Amino acid sequence: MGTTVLQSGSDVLTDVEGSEQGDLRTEEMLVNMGPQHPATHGVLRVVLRTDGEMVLESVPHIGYLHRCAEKIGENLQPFQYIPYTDRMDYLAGMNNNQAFSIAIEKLVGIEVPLRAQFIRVIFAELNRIASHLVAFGTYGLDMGAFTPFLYAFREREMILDLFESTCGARLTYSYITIGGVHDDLPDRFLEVLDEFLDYFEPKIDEYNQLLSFNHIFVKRTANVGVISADDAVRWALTGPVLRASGVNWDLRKSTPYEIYDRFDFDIPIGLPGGREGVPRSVVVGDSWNRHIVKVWEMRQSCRIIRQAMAQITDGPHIAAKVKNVKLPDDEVYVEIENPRGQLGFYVRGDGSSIPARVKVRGPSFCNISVLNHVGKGCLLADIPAIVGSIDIVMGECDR
Amino acid sequence: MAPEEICIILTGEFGDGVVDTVLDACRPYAVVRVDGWSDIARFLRDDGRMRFNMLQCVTALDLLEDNKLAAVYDLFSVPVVGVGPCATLRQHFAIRVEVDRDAPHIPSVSGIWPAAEWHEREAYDMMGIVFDDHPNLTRILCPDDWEGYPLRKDYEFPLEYHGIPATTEHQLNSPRH
Amino acid sequence: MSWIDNRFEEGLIVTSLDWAINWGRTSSIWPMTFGLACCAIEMMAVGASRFDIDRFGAGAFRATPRQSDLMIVAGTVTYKMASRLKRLYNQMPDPKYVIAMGACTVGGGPYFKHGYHVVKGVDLVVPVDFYVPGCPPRPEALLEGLMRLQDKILHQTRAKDPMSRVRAEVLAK
Amino acid sequence: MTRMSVPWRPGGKQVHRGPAALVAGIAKALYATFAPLVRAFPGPLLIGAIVAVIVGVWINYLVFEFVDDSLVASSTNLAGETGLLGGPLALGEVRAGLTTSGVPGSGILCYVLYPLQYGVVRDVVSMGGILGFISVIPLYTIWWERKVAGRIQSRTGPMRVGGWHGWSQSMADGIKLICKEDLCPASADRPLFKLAPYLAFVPAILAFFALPFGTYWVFRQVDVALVFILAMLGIEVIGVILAGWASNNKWSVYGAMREACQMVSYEIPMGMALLIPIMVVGSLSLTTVGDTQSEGWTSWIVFRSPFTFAAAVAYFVAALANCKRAPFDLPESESELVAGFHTEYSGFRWSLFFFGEYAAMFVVSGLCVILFLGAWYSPLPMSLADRWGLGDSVGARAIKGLLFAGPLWFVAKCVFLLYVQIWIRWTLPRIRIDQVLYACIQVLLPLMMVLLLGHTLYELFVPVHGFVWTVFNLVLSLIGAVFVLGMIFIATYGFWNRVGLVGSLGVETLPGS
Repeated sequence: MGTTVLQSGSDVLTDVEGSEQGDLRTEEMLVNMGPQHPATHGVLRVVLRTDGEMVLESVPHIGYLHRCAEKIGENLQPFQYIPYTDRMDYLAGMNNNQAFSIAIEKLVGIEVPLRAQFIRVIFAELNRIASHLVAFGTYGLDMGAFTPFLYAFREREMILDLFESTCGARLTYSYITIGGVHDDLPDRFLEVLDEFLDYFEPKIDEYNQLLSFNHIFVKRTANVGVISADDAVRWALTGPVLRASGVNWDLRKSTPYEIYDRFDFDIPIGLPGGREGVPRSVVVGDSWNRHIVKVWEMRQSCRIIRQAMAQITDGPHIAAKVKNVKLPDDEVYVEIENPRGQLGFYVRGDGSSIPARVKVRGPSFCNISVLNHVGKGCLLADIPAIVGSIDIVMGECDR
Repeated sequence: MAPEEICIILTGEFGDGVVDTVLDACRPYAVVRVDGWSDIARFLRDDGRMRFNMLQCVTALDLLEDNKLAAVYDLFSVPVVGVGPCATLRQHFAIRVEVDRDAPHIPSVSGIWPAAEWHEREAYDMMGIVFDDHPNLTRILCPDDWEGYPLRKDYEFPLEYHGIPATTEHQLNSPRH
Repeated sequence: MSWIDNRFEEGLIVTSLDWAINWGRTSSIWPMTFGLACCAIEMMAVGASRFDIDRFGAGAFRATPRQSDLMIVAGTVTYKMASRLKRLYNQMPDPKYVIAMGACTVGGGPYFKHGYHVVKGVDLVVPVDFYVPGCPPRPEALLEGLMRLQDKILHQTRAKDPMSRVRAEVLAK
Repeated sequence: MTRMSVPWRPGGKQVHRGPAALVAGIAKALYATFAPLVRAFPGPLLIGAIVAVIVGVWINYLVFEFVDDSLVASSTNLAGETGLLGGPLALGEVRAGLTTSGVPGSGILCYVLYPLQYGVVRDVVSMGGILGFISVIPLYTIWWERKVAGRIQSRTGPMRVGGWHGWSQSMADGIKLICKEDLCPASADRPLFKLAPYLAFVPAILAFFALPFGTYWVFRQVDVALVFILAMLGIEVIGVILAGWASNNKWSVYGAMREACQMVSYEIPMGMALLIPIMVVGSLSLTTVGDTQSEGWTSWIVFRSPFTFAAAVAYFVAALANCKRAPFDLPESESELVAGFHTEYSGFRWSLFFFGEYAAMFVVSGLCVILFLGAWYSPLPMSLADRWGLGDSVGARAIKGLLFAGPLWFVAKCVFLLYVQIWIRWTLPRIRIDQVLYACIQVLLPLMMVLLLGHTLYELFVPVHGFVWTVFNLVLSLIGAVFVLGMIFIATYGFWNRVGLVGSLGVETLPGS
């Protein structure tokens, strides 16, 4: 940011080295991208060592949004902690609520009613769509196309309307709670949802035409920041980043939680170029694949929602009163498939109603750690392309 | 493979290296000795029956009553085409390493799972566990000049940081933790 | 202080000048893209199609503090970020305004008690013109904050040391 | 809405004495009269102002033509008293000249025309015109860009400022920017930092001095106008590089270096593209080039041969790159370089960069219009005017000026090209720097060489108005017409269906509403 370039705060910057190349002497430069920079999606700070436009090293620095979520988890009862999970991955609050609720339910042993599970699936998938829409739009923004961002937000507003009609909040829902969901669906909810899906599904193709298959966009993202499947697993990348590298791993399929085994859906994975309409310059694991996997996932989410709408049953929406529930002296580690990857909650009880330890495994935290490994030798303009395609949310990265 | 079998294999291979196995928990785990942890980690990753190729999470625990710190490693094996001969297992297991609170040193596994690098930095930042042979063991979330390890149970909240007050009168009057 | 402020004696010309300049400043408040956390998403929503802050002439989000008039601190300020925030504020040219958006920036919000790393209100770091509470505030609330800010700007004057008159009046009483 | 009460603004009346009371009274009366009018009818007033400008421009056009035509005629009638414009004609002689041309109202008109025979007066008048035009064009292009962007993005854009569709938005921005603090970073190179915006802004204005808006509508009739304008556009890059260097900011240096690479490489294909129409006409004078395209839209140079058609497209691409418009906006790309070369600039100095950029946009569009798109001539052929029997009377001139030729047509075409630039900007992603240079050096430059050679051979071997020539001409003209009509159709369709495009699902259909 601006003149914060050489300002290092508490972080130590190494000296700039010069290198002799024939007659022309070039100097390497340390450039500080962030923590306030339009391309860093919040407050990520990347220290770049550049040689002209070439990036030799890109070291991510995080922690500018460290909000002590784990400390708070050790001081509050689980049901009080639900609102804080919203604020971790603030683009996918429903999924975060769901992960924490499942962890506590598993620890305590609460059976969730079937209707609540259906509602959870519907809302988790809707939020996945909303989150991917933001990722889609902001990725266009990173690439210099402003308009897709606003289209994505326009559609997202419709999903937020649905959320609002159900739980009253636009962003931080605290709707999915321990033992079920907080309220039952409002009247006519499913009709409006159906209308929305009818409206939204054709839009996916439209946006692909506008952005994803745009020639310039493909040129900018294809073969940029390639992560091999081996690397992806070794760095514990999850979610669309892992799947774009060609690894068919989605917790909804591989170890189904809730009732995901009842639905029929595909897992989009990264494809090499030249096949199935994929542009020729694309390789598995590049930024374009990371982008398009999210787009296809929106379609699969629509499929899941439609099936859930068809199968939903009547019944109670919450199991029982869960306030002041005693947590056993035990520990649990639960992961679910968040829009950005696998969100894990480690909860350890000690017999009281307040957990002894809550640990959050944020997918963004692991995903962004690979940046330096990937970003070596790319151009300066590729750094936004890589960071944007990894699609981080600093809230859960720093927690 | 079931957790019981993993534990049997581990105790068979390492004997004393495995201190304890907890199988009746919500999520079974084995407690291993600190000095044997590197070998066990390499075995868990490379052995054909294990293939834990993905380190998902490193959780640092503060066991104040035992005067110990612990690190819990959550391991997954993810089927990847092309990594090793039979990377088709899908299993989940956890390893717990306990160290003395006064000299918390654990060998780093970032050479075995690169993903551990940041997790270990976070554990160092939050809980003060020192991971030996870590390439860059610095604070990751808090600023470099932060004092104390926030997630320890006996952590004292700072009263100010670089001139910015961290408390208000209201907060001073009400107990923390 | 901008070059034109605090220069003239109060009078007819200054009053007309005030009207024109205040109108200009009111109608073109360019915010800085300073999204920190959850509220940043709502700030983006304010810029997007449905709420469209551009209607008020405030839609030109500038990435550099040098060209912006308004810093919407949207999200939790942490100690690690506080020095950067102050620096960015100092880099903005006068006249500059700050809107504290969301509970965290108003006073620590949900992180007040156990947030060892959270600044308990952005007004401990930079001066704040308007507080928009909410967690996060709805876009309408931010628009309301913007309109309050416009009201405030409309009542500014270029006249020399406006407080001296008030002081004299207070002393007379 | 409750207004804040501010203590230091006294609620009581201000007392003025003596002359001040008179001035204050007049000002208050004027304000009381006009403020309600402006508030009540902002739209009609704006439209009225635009109409007034058009009428004024048109009258001005007539006046200039009369001075040239009538005075030249009268001065030769008067036995070559003195030269064309330097010659001091007496008032009576002007009146006599006007009367012989049969102008109504020559008694009053001669007082208007009399000073115009002096070169200085004419220069001052046209200088005022040009400066006014230059300040109005960026202001309204910016406002228009925000409105078009809003429409493309299914929102409204500025709505509040000034009342009707935020028409005074840019003026408010301008006032605010002028009153902002004039910041110069402590570590910047002060003199260069302050000089740079002017170096970027002034050349763009200078280019207007040689840019003809009509046959008589040019400040200085430069024989090498094209070269002059290209040179002026080339100077702009120095200002940008200085700005990047003097700011002492790494992002600024990146922006400046990118700008330098981009400008230096794209000037070559741009210049080569402009050589082709020059080759057709055989003159570097823009007025001459423009006047050869008077016979309707099929006579426009762009439709002359496949090579000129391709050259026009290539020129437009190169021009986009030359004035840093998306998708070539790398020097100021927001998502990579924060704000590029103007990262450290604020207030008025920054607005100079902006003015320069929009003025340059207009100049490159103007060059495109003059050299390819029929300059100031309408799609109707000028010979039609003769066939309709339009003479030289005032009414006939008026019809000619509106229907066949005139600065209004020139400005309209430029505005259309500006619209295309805006449209592209809000649709396409940005290109990477290596791709920008690749596109120039590996694609555009060889292409231009082929086009240049091809067009030379085409002119040599294909007989003008022969069969092949005519077929190509007609086909290309049709393509052009379909393209333009299609764009107009899309824009109109989007406008009429602007409500429908937002989507069917509204808040009112939600449960609980």
